Amino acid sequence: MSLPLVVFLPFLGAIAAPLFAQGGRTAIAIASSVPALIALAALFPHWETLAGGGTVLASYEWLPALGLSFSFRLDGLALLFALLILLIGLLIILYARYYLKPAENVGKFYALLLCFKGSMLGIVLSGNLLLMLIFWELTSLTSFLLISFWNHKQDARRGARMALAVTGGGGLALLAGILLIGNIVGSYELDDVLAAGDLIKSHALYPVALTLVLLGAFTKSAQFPFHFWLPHAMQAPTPVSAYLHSATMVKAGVFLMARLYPALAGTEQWFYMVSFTGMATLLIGAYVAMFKHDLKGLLAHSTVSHLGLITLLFGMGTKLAAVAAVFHVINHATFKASLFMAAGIIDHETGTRDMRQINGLWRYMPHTATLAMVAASSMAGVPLLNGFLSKEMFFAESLQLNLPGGLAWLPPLVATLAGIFAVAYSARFVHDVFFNGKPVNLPIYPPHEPPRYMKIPVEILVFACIMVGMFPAFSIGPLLYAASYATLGGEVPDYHLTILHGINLPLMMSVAAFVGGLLMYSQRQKFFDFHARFREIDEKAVFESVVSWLVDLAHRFTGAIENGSLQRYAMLLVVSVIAVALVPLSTMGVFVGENGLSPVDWPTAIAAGVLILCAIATAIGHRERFIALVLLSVVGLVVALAFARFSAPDLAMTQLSVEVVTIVLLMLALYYMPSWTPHESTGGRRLRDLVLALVAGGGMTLVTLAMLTQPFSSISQFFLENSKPGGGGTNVVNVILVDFRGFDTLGEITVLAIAALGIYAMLKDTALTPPPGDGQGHPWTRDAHPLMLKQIARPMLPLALMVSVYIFLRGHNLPGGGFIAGLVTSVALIIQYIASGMTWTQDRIPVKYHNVIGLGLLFATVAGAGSFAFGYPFLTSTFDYISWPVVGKFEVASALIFDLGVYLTVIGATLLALVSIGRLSPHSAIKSPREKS
Amino acid sequence: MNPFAEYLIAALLLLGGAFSLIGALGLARLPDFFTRLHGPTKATTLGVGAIVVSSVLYFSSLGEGIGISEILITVFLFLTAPVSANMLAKAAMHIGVKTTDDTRGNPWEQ
Amino acid sequence: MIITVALYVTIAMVTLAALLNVYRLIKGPDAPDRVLALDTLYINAIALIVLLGITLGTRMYLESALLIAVMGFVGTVAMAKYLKRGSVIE
Amino acid sequence: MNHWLTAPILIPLLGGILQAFMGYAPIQLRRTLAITTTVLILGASLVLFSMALDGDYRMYAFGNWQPPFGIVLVLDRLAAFMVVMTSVLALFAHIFSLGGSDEGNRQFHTLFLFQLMGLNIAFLTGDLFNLFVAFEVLLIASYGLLMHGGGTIRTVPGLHYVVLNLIGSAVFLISVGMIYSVTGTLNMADLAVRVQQVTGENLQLVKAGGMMLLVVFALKAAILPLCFWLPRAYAKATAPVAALFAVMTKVGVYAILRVYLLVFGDQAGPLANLGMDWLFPLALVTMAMGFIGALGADNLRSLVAWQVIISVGTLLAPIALGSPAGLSAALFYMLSTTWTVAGLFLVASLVAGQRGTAGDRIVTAPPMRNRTFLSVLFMVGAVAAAGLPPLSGFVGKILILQSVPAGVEMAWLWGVLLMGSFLSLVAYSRAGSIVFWRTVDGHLESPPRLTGPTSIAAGALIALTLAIVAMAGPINKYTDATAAQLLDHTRYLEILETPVVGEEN
Amino acid sequence: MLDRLGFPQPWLSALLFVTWQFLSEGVSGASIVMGLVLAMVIPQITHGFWPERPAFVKAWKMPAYLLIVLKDIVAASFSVARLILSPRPPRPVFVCYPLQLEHPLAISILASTISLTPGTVSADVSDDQTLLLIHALDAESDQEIIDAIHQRYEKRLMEMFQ
Amino acid sequence: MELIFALVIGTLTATGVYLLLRARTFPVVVGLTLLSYGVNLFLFSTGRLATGQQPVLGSAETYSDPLPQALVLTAIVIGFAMTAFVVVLSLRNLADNEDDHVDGRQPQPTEPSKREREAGSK
Ligand code: NA
Ligand code: NA
Repeated sequence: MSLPLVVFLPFLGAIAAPLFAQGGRTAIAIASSVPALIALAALFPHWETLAGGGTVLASYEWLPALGLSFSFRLDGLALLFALLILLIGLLIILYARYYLKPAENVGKFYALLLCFKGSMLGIVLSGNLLLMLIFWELTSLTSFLLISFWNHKQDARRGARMALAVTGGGGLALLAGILLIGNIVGSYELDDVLAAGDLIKSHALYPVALTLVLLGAFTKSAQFPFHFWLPHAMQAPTPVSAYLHSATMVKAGVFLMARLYPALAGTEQWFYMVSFTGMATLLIGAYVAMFKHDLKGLLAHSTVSHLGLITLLFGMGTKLAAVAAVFHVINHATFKASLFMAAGIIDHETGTRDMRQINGLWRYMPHTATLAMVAASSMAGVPLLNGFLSKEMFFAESLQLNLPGGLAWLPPLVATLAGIFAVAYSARFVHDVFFNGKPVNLPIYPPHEPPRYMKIPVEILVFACIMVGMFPAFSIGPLLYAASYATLGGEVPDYHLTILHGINLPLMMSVAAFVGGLLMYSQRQKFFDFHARFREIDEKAVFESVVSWLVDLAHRFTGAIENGSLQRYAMLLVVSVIAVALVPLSTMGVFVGENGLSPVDWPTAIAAGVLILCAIATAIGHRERFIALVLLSVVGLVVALAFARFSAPDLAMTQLSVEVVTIVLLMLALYYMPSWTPHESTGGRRLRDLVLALVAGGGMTLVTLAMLTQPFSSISQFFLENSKPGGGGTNVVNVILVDFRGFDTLGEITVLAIAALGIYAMLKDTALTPPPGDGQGHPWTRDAHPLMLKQIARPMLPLALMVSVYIFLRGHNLPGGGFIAGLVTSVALIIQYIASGMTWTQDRIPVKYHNVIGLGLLFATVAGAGSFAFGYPFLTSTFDYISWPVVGKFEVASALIFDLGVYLTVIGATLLALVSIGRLSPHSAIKSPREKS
Repeated sequence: MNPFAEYLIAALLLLGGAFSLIGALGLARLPDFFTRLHGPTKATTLGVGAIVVSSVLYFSSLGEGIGISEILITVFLFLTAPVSANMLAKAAMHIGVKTTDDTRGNPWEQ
Repeated sequence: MIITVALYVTIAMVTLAALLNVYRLIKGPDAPDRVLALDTLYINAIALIVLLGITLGTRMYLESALLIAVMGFVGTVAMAKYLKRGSVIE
Repeated sequence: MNHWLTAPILIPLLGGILQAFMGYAPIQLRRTLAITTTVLILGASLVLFSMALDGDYRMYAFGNWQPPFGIVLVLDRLAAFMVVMTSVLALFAHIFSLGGSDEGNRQFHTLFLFQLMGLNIAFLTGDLFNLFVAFEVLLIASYGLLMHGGGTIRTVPGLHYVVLNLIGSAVFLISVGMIYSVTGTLNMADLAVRVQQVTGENLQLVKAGGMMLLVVFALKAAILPLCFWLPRAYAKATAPVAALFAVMTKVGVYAILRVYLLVFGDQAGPLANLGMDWLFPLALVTMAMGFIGALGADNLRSLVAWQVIISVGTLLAPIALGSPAGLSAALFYMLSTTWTVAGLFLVASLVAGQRGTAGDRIVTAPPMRNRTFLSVLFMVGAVAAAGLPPLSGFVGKILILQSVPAGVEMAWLWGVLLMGSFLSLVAYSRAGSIVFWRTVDGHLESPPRLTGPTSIAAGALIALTLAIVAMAGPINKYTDATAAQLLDHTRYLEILETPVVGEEN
Repeated sequence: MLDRLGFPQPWLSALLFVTWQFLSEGVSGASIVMGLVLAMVIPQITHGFWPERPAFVKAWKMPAYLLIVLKDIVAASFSVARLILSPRPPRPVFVCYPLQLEHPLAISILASTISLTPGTVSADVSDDQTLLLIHALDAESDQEIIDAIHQRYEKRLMEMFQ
Repeated sequence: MELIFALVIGTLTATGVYLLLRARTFPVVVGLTLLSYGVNLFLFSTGRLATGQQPVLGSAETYSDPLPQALVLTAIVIGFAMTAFVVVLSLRNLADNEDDHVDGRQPQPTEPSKREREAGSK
């Protein structure tokens, strides 16, 4: 229980901390310390187990399918890192209390800091690789927010994004690597993975997995060539730099190498990839650090260099080197965190971090200066300080490295060179800041010592540097042992934590480094001049321009493809359909099936010819829009005739009535549209479209031919047999519509209703200016309502209504039905609108079409739901034959009520749609009465 | 079937077909829009009337009861054909469709 | 028998009539000519449907013809009104 | 017969009818009734969900006609999953609309409810032609919703959306016709049986029909090269509409799952796994296009719209591979991405509302009034959408990555998905930092406030990603079971033998 | 009285009743009941569409008029057919016919009649409803047409509508 | 006969597709209509061609397949609704963009309208 507690308490704290923001910085700092204190207390009891190389486990199921569990695992290595995170974290909290200004969003800062802390603890305490990855990416995210804490600064935003891109991207690689490892091992549990080192290393995918994991580690730990993000992350407030970029987050990559050391290390690939990366990073970081005028920039590059050192140590692959690496992790964390804090104090007190301005601070803040000088000495590797010890171990290990090809001299040389640079930049940090004349143009002058408590964290860390440096075995021995044991996954080689191992080669290297470093610093101007000959690359600007370039490229690429051309999208759709259909169709041998062709019936053939002629004429003459519509009407008419010719009276009637309404609709619309379509597409484009059209048409011809000539049997026999006994009607099509497949019809009238309501809504606020006359220059006539039309339309109404009743009532048994009847009624009313106008007609129709639609749908639904009462499913119909005197025997069918719903919906929808368009007319007096919403 | 009815039906059918054809001929070959308007309004309408009547007779003589509902077709046609003609004539006058040179009098414009 | 012959001849005549109407419809020259041709085609369609019914000996298709008679002219009226007035419903 | 199956269809139908009647009632009353309807739909969905848990198929025969003759609804785990996912999303989108985006025209709630009806029919129906009708219902409602809100910016994308879908509908009908012309049936279970018996030239007809149907579903799902209608249409839609639309592409995915696993599944002989070899590479290309589009987006809503396309590709890749683990992973991911993307649409619109003329464009603007709240929502949503830990998108992504067996497909899928994730990371961090952080001095005159409904809805949808993570275990168990059920098509066929009322012995 | 019984337009009701009997398959109890219902309901619904009651004074004269028209239609068709088939070009003419009828419905009936009968089509009615523009396919003189129309149709209609 | 019917469907598809690919809303609408005629005829013919076999019980000796007819009826109605909608949508497009061009002109700058801003933020 205590392990998850350690990880999750900071997150709880992050939620709670901002609540204390009202109480001021002190309150919130205290509140923020609580999780760490509890965590420390919770870890303490495990020390006995860990010191002996044991591990503590706590596991809870989460997502077994994924192999993801809430698995926590504490061993020496985890403990070491947890302590670093918790203890330095506490110091940072204290430090930040004074660093931040009261006006800043302190609550957010502490919340983020705690989130980060929790994530970091999560990484080190995870017993499951996937869980670790989750925390890993969380540190990327929280550090993104912390770096950009001052997000009004452009540099902060850019630095943050760069850090996120690099570390988050590396995290994705790590994810892939971990998944591969999980694939190989069959588990993500750390225990299993660590035990399966041989399996992993002998697997074919090991190089891939290793590369991916190392990509994750290298990006996080700012290894060359991914190191560039770290210096720019220094835009963060100093407590963040001190915490994340010296002690914790950047160590996550190193931690990962240590953690997976037993599983991945010990192969040639590991050796070459890790050690050479480390070597390059070590040198480059150290070299650049020398030339940074920014105090934090210097520290950042030095951090890069030290991370390279640790990486190099892990890469060497010897057990002693690994121990040295772990040791240096501790040492670097202590001296670098204190240096960052010192830098923050200086920044805080002088208002700048530029070493060309900051000079001679010894006079103003001797206390701080002393602390910083001790820490810097440790960084330089001065004896009696902790940095010296691990550096000596490093030098010693570098001598052990037997590179093939006579390159054995390379590691010691690199180590010494890096040592020289380290001494030089440490010297610069001390001399250039605290001595070297007088301050130049400090924004805050005179600087003085910071608040007392701001120095305490630095003091504690510096004290640790000294303690470890002077009494290593006593102060850090047990912890280092436990951590090393855990790292190596077994016995730790003999090593001796003493101040001095006697006069040996490593010591000589140290001496050389000191002499060389001091010499270099004294001759710094020459080096600066030399360095100044190279143009300095601003990685942030490069990153930013790369991103902009990428974004721009993506934008242009997208814009070129997704260019807003309906025709292109339609073309793609047509091409897709043709492509997928052609593949199977092209394998068909013959397109005339077993049944063969039936003899030609000449009148039908001529009608077909008329249709084909008019369709083609429509396509050719589509620019003359009115003519196109006339031709289109002929096509529609012939289609209706075809339905009649081939045994579908209901369809013929439906097609005819729809045709009429469609013509009116198109005429209504054409009024507002240009009467002529201009020439726009190029000849090539027309040719392309023609080819597509011909292929599509040819394909459909062949498909139809193949289909029509194949024998066929369908489920329809059932409908023919059950229409009368089961559905109570002899018009099978109608019975299918209102009964067998009544649910389709319900959907269909819903579509109609929605379309009408949508049209109404869409046109409500639309204003269209119609042309003043037709395309040929004739102004419109004033005669809106011709006398004859008006007079003849009126007697048409009752007659047409009667016809519609007739067609409605017979529908169940003979061709007809609600839909057609509805259209007849609609057309009868439309004639009135055309003949006598909106106002006149609307006055005489006392209903709202919305309500007619609603009523229609309601009738259909209620008719369908009536069967619920009898325990039958929705739309179960019932019918009976009733005998009344005089009237005689007649049929009553519930399906008729359903059909009535269809009838009403059709009327409401058709009229609502047409009237909505009619209302657009500037002559229309009806301007949507109560329409102001 | 009664031979008289048979002849009558056949005659009506042929009459109807002939009128439809003549109406169409008129539409095809008369010189201007207004003269062409006469074909469909009269000949074609009557042609359909004749065919419909023959249909009535045919189904009645088959003993399927008196199917007079077809008569409604003719009624509606007679009701609507003049309106169509009127509307089209008005449209043609509005547009200023050319009349044949032989035409006396002028279409007016309101 | 005589009816069958008459029927075929009639169908041929009406079909020919329809073809002539299509000729006028495509030829024009003016919009009212085309609409007139379309209107006439509709009336031919009534004839054809009735003739189909007689040929097949069924009355199932008569209502299709009736529908054209009731509604067919609406298209003509709408087109004619568009030609001279622009707005069909106002 | 269990009438509950009709509830997710009839409730919105009746609610929609009521709204159609109430066009002129006070808005408060209309809102109350509309939201009540949506809550009832959610309730009904949960009932269906609880019924589906036992892994049985439930059949509902409309008109009490024995399948394959009448239209049936079929409830299984997948259908229940889709219905619940949609209802939850709909509820929050609907709540959001109460913040004022339902004004503007009186048909909003009607269309919204009808859209839900169409969606639920699509998820529940067991009939191929009825699926067409369902598509039309939900499409026509979506057309209306897309045009909701006035202004001219939606017209052109709306027109594209409508026309392409109309072509799609035509192709749908042709495909159904081709399949019917050989098999003579429309019921999906019956089709599955009859497709196995197709031989000779007919085989090619069915194959062509099946492939064309796949194109239709691909159009709905927005797979490359049929995805270009989506970004602008979604980006321009009113917020709650765009949010609801997050589920529209999933209908295409659902249809592919349903039809191609059942009718053209492993058992379909020469027609087995029809089209799946096309689907996998297309899914990858779609994903890649989505990542590129997202990177190049110049406003937040476009970014999210491209995220929709990314999700579609991500979903279809494992579906095309067809392993049980892949299907399960896809379903898990679908749940996560649908809700997240919907939430992001809402957030983007709230952001747009507070930045004056800059809207949601990724440019500098004066600071927002509710910057912290909105930026947190955006960040959480972005993390979930980009598939970063610890949110649900990450879990879904890992499930998908894990589901692919080692091989060429794995290399491709991993490569595209992980590289793409990197691009989305860059895209989201860039967009977020510019929109939320890069501000200029100045204030909007009378900066608009957030309202309760909008904040709650956006917050809740985004928060759902956390809920999914917390419930990842049970959800994954459910999707595993769903995948298993989907692949066991013989059980589905038993609905053909289920007796109708009055014929149970 | 019929008005109070629910037949505001008795002639229309009668027409509808008869028409229904035509539509029904034979006259039966059911068709009579239904016909009565429709004859009552439909005029009620369409009532509002006649703002001015048609001044049908002598409606019983209508059938006779219709018979005449029918006869003329047949004759007209033959004469038009002859004209169409003859090689001689027609002599079309536009004639302004001075209307004596005043009722719009009566004018419309007249115009329809003219369109359906020998060689004439009603092209337009003047705004003030005093002139009817007639296009004749083939005519010697204007007055001939005017007189014929007046004698044969307009006088009869005037009787019915005065 | 089958070949002629197939040619009709092919022609309708070809002309429909050609017009769909034009750059204005009007031909697109006409193209959709032609295409839907073709589709309806195709769907109808899946029950095969029959003469005088209308599926009205008692009116013939054998009956053609009624199911495709019912499906086509549904398709016609839905097609009508869709046509109406797309016609009105092109009117809206005309109102908003002043012409009916739909082929890839960049849309107007996306200045949100006042109402949208309010709707988005309420
Ligand atoms: Na149509
Ligand atoms: Na125009």
